[in-house]
Amino acid sequence: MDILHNAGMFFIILGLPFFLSGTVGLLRFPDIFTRLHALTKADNVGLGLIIFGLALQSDSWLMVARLFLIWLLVLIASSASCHLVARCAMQKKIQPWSRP
Amino acid sequence: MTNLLYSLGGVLLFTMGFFALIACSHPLRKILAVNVMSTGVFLILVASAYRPESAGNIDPLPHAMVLTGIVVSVSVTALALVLACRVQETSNLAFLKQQRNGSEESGE
Amino acid sequence: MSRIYIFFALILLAAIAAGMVRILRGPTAADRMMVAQLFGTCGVAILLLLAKGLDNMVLLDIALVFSLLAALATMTFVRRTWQGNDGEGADGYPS
Amino acid sequence: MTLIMLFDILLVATLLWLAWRLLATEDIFKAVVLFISFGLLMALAWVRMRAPDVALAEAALGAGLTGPLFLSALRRMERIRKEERRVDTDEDRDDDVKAGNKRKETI
Repeated sequence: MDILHNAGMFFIILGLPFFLSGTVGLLRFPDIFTRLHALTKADNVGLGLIIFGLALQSDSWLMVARLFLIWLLVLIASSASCHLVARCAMQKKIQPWSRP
Repeated sequence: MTNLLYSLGGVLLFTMGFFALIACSHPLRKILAVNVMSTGVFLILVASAYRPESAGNIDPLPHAMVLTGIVVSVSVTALALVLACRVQETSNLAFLKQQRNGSEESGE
Repeated sequence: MSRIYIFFALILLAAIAAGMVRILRGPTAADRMMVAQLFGTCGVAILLLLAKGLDNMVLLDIALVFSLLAALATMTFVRRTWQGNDGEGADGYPS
Repeated sequence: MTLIMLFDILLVATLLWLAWRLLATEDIFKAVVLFISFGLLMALAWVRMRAPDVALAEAALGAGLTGPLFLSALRRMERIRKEERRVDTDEDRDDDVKAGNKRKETI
């Protein structure tokens, strides 16, 4: 039990830098596609790590199922909206950033 | 203490919304301002019912009122948005008619 | 021991507060809308950590609703506001 | 105790800053996006006030329904304004006004 608790805490702490780097990427990256990339991928990996850590610490299987259901829903929703925004940006002929 | 903090936040939200309702002219901004005002009132109501974890259960009556208020404010917002669109459409036509009449008169 | 979860939630709230600068600065409309998506993901994480920290498992259901509805706002934006506005304004500004 | 207090203070400060920006910016679309973010943060505030039922309603209705409503209304108003501009620049203004009258009657 104690080992599981510590492992869960390790995964939660591992997940936090992904969220912070997602925010930093949103603020620092130069154009819409790179920002979308930073936001969607980094945040979902961070959320997955936090959910994995919390699932290791939870005491019932029902809780684990609910946690992973939340992660699945977030993955589907954010990938769908990311794809929509990126495709629409391509249709609007927004030029991707390239190194000057 | 938490109580007081959120009540103060609610009062400030209400004040800001009220000021913007008077000061701004765009109809959508007015609807946003009314929404912010209603959120401030809800915050004051719920904060008045708050008790810390150790003090036992919370009075559920303000929560029920706020729940009803949120639903009502959403429907009122929808009605106000439709009315704002209609007002702009109608005033747009009136503006065009007036402009046409004005240009004809000046043309003559 | 539950204080550390609230500390993590505080860090995530600070990340949200920092991300809001992009709403004010973002050049296109989609940049502003992406911040709402960031709010969705970070809000889910904050709710999960608070559910553990405050020991209130009802918050998991709110996290479920959060994850669904932040995406709904983004999709409505893309389909109704950004797309097909007669080709005027390639940057997506509702000018 | 102090940590959760810090959380509350940061949450209320962010809410107030968000409300100020959304009522003071020039661009109305920016205000709508700020309003969606405001609704999502408001749900967190309800959670902190120990009202999860209100938080559920706020997340579903306040952020999920009101935001798309505002976006749709914004687009409709933009379209009306664009028509006005097009009519404004057109030479044969009478036809468009007639079309506008006909549309008004059908509505």
